[in-house]
Amino acid sequence: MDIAWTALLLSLKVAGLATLINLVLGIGLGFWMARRRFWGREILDTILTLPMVMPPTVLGYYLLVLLGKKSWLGAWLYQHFGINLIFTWQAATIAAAIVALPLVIKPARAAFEGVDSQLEQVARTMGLSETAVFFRITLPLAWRGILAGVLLGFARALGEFGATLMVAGSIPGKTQTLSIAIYEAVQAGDDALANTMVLMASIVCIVILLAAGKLAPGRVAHLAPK
Amino acid sequence: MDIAWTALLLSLKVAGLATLINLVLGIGLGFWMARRRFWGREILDTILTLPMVMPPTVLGYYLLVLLGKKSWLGAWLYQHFGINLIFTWQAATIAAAIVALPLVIKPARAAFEGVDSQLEQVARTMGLSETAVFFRITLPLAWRGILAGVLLGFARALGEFGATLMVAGSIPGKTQTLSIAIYEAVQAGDDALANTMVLMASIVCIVILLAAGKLAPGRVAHLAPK
Amino acid sequence: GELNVSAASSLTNAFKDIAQSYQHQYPGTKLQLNFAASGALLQQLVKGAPVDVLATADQDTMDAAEKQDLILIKERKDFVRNSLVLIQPMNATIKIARLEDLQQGAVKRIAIGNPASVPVGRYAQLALQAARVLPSIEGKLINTVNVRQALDYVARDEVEAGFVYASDAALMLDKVKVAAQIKIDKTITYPVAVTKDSNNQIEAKRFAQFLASPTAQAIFRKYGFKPL
Amino acid sequence: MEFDLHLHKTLGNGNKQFVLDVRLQTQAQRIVIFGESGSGKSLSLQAIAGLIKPDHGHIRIGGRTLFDSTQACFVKPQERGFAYVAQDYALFPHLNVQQNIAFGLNKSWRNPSKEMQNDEVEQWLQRFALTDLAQQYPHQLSGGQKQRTALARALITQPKALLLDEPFAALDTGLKHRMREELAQLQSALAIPLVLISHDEQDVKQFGDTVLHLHQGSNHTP
Amino acid sequence: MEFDLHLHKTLGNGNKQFVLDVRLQTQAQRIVIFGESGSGKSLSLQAIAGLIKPDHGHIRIGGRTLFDSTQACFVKPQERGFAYVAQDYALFPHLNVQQNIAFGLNKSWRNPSKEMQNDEVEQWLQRFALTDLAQQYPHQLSGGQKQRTALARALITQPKALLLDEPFAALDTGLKHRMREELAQLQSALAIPLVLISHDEQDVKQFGDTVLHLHQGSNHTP
Ligand SMILES: Nc1ncnc2c1ncn2[C@@H]1O[C@H](COP(=O)(O)OP(=O)(O)OP(=O)(O)O)[C@@H](O)[C@H]1O
Ligand SMILES: Nc1ncnc2c1ncn2[C@@H]1O[C@H](COP(=O)(O)OP(=O)(O)OP(=O)(O)O)[C@@H](O)[C@H]1O
Ligand code: MOO
Ligand SMILES: [Mg+2]
Ligand SMILES: [Mg+2]
Repeated sequence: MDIAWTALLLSLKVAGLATLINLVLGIGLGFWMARRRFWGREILDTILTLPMVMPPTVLGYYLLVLLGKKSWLGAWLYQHFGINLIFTWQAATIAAAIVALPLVIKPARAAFEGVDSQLEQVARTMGLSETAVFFRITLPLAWRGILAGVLLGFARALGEFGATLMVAGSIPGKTQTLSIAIYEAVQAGDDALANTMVLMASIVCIVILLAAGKLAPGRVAHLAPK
Repeated sequence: MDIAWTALLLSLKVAGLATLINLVLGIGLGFWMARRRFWGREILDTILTLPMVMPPTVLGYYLLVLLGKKSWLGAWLYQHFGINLIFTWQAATIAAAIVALPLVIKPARAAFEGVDSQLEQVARTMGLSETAVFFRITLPLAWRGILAGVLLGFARALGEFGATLMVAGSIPGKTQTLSIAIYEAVQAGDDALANTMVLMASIVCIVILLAAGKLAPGRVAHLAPK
Repeated sequence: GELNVSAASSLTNAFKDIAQSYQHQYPGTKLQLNFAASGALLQQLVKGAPVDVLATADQDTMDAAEKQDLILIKERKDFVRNSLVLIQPMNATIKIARLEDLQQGAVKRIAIGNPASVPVGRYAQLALQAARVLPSIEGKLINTVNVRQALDYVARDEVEAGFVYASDAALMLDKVKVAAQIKIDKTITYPVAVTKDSNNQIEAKRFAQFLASPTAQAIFRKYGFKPL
Repeated sequence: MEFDLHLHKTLGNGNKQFVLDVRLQTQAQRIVIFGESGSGKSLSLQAIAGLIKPDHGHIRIGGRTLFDSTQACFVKPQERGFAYVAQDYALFPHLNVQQNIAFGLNKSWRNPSKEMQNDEVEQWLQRFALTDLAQQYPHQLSGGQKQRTALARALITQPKALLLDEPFAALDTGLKHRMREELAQLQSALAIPLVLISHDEQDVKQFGDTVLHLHQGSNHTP
Repeated sequence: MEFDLHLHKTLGNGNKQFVLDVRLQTQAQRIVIFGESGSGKSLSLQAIAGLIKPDHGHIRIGGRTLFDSTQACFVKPQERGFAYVAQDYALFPHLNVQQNIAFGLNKSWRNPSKEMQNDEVEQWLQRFALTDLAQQYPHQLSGGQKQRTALARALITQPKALLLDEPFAALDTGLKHRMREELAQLQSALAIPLVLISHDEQDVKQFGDTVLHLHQGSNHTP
């Protein structure tokens, strides 16, 4: 069971950090695609969805190609900073973030597009900078839709194992996330351990999602039956 | 390359059908959770997210437990209808649908919650039944958000392989989807074939997503800079 | 110091035990075990993963590593043997004793690792070819991506028979029974090697040698492997 | 009795509450609700339309009981058959002007098509000077154009009663006059009950057979 | 010259176009824009506020050039410092009344807090009879209450000019009168330009030092 706890903590660290990254990237890219009209916008949107279409293991393989010491990026990192990402929890985080990113961008974009631009305009007439308008009007009004995506992304990051296994390996206490531990338990025929860990993951996920759900405002009532 | 084409067609059939199922289920459940207040609603919402948290392989393992000949469901299906789902493309469809369902429900719920209830009220005063109100007001106004989720779900279904592999096996021409074929090519070290198939999957996905994106109305302009 | 050991998934249980004994004997060393399919391990190594010791489930993968100049050829050696078995669900009534028995009509599905990527599937294919039954049962074969998936199908009664290693069958003796030991021309041996890039080659060698020690071999036997 | 109303409803929570308590019995077919801002005019109209359900009381119009708390009777808005125009118009943003106007003509599961042709709709477009705008969407309309669209959308349905929340507030004097005439004609042709909310003396004069004067949620001193 | 305007803008696509073409030069500080529904009043005001950019022409107010197509000059709405009240109020739905009113007081990245205390806000709440409603959200307000909130939100910012789109349309006669006085006082105290859209003769009388009379997008025969 010690394995399970260690793996759970690692999973939370990895998924949490990946979600944080995706929160920033997803909101940024989602907003950008909602507001800027540029050539190839829809194509870019679609390409950003592609990580979903690939089997995670295959994605992991490409990541390995990208981050490994034999790639120019990996080589550069290694030469200048002595960093080798393969077999580190940082690599697991990158994998989880990439896999979950589409889940955050698409709903975020849809949410931003749903914000009434007149409200932003009025805020502008009051002398607010674009950044202030974003944080005081756009983001709060789009928040419900964004949060839905972020929570999905968190769940996905927590469950990710195909790509993670490839780039981070499965080193107990170092890169063995809960998902990988569950997978290995199933592979090793240890159903009891696997079930326990699945239950653990589920409970943790439920608790976190429920808590995070409280961050969304309720439905605006308008004329809802009183 | 024949393998690839057969696998692609199968993948499209499986992912398409799974998406159709999820469209109905996702819209239904999303609407229900957006509009009915009942005890445990948030908990149910969270539980419906759980398929995302489990490694797909593990989910497939549970599905096998559920659908296999040894389970009561599997046994019942077999005795009464002579149906054995395991190793069929129908099983692959079920797996893909379950894996992608959370991606459809959550954004759909958020979208339904964003619809101004006053508009529905006004439609009711004009004598429209609840169903008519749903199809003429609620659904069109929520459509953008729903579509975002459905497209994500389609991509996920297309990319699914962990759970599918477990319940449907990898029988060329019968249950070997493109994702599984890609995975096997990578495993077998046949990078050229794998890359070709990844490219194929990506192009098909891009084309389908772009086409489907046209189904979404543009942003309502309001006072957008003219 | 730290030692990164990449080992094939089928070695998972045995290597975890062995690692403990090893660290008990050499307290100065911290072993980091990384398990995955042999093919995945190779890919990681090729792309520059910091691996000191590589242990695969088949010779082909190790050959590929050797060809790409990733390992010290001198330090490559086999350390344990496995055998191929044909298994049936525990309570199966169909009688299967030889490969030819797979041709009977009652046998509808046979689980086998995908020969393209799974070593155990390649061995099984060789055996079927040698017995000249392959063409007549080809339609019954269910390809799996690893040996565990084949084992699982048999354990769940979804297939009538399956090919696995003796060490895998030993994990589930309450759900599967061994119908036949399958003899093949090749011996199924597991090779281990020290990598070229290892910056801890002395300890890596010591661990590779430890696998041949009586302590390690006893553990392997416990998990259904055979001595060389 | 044409109108027999007793509406009681408490709104809001904790620190700030609003109590609506309206009683009215009249033979008149045309009522104007009058009163200062926030006195409960719109809420009363929504209650009559069936959009909010009073805590207790009753609503009887033209002899038909639409709500009665003692009999646990509540007729749903879809069955009341009333034309309701909201103070903020509530146009359907995904439908253009003529689709909005034609909305209530069919009760099926499908919206009228963008390029629909319908004589009745044409007539209303003309009557309310909207013909040129038939293809425009709500966000492309001026305030007064929105209001006229909302009015046409409600009136076209051949309703059993007209419930209009300040329907002329956004119109210029000329239009206001013209629309008022249109409404008066329609009402007398159909001979149906009319409830109109207005701040305009002219409306009170023209339609106020009975004036319901609200003050802080009530038309009587409790 | 207090106002020197030349606004030209074509809206809409293909089949139906609306052409706005307004010219005005006046020394007066207070203008009322008057005209039938759909004549381009709101569009003109939005152009002055900087929310839409004319295709060509210029906007000069109080000697300051805000837009000039010949010089490619366009001052952004945030830099104009004008108070703008939209015809449909455009209240922020996620903020309560006092947060809405306090909105423009700070330009930081954070909204005022729900339970904020601010003397200036208190004053405006009182002046516009909104004190009791300070904690309510826009969807819990009556039409007139929304309008007053929008007005207070705009006026509190100590603007360089007032741009008001039918700011009294939803108010009853009493309130209308009171608010009109408040506005007149404020305007003369600050001595800033005022542009008011109204259909009300009374407004024209009180604020119409110059009346800009629009007809089909224009105030002159081309
Ligand atoms: N959901 C709600 N919660 C609390 N109070 C509410 C709610 N909805 C309306 N009110 C209050 O009820 C009162 C009456 O509102 P109503 O809309 O009926 O006013 P009105 O008479 O139509 O005014 P106006 O002429 O300004 O439109 C207002 O004071 C308003 O603040
Ligand atoms: N985005 C748009 N596309 C096309 N036409 C538009 C658009 N926005 C406004 N219009 C048209 O421009 C004209 C002027 O609109 P504006 O809102 O300025 O009218 P207004 O004078 O304020 O009328 P009201 O008194 O009814 O508010 C209207 O005919 C309207 O249909
Ligand atoms: O131990 Mo393996 O490489 O999964 O056959
Ligand atoms: Mg009202
Ligand atoms: Mg206007």
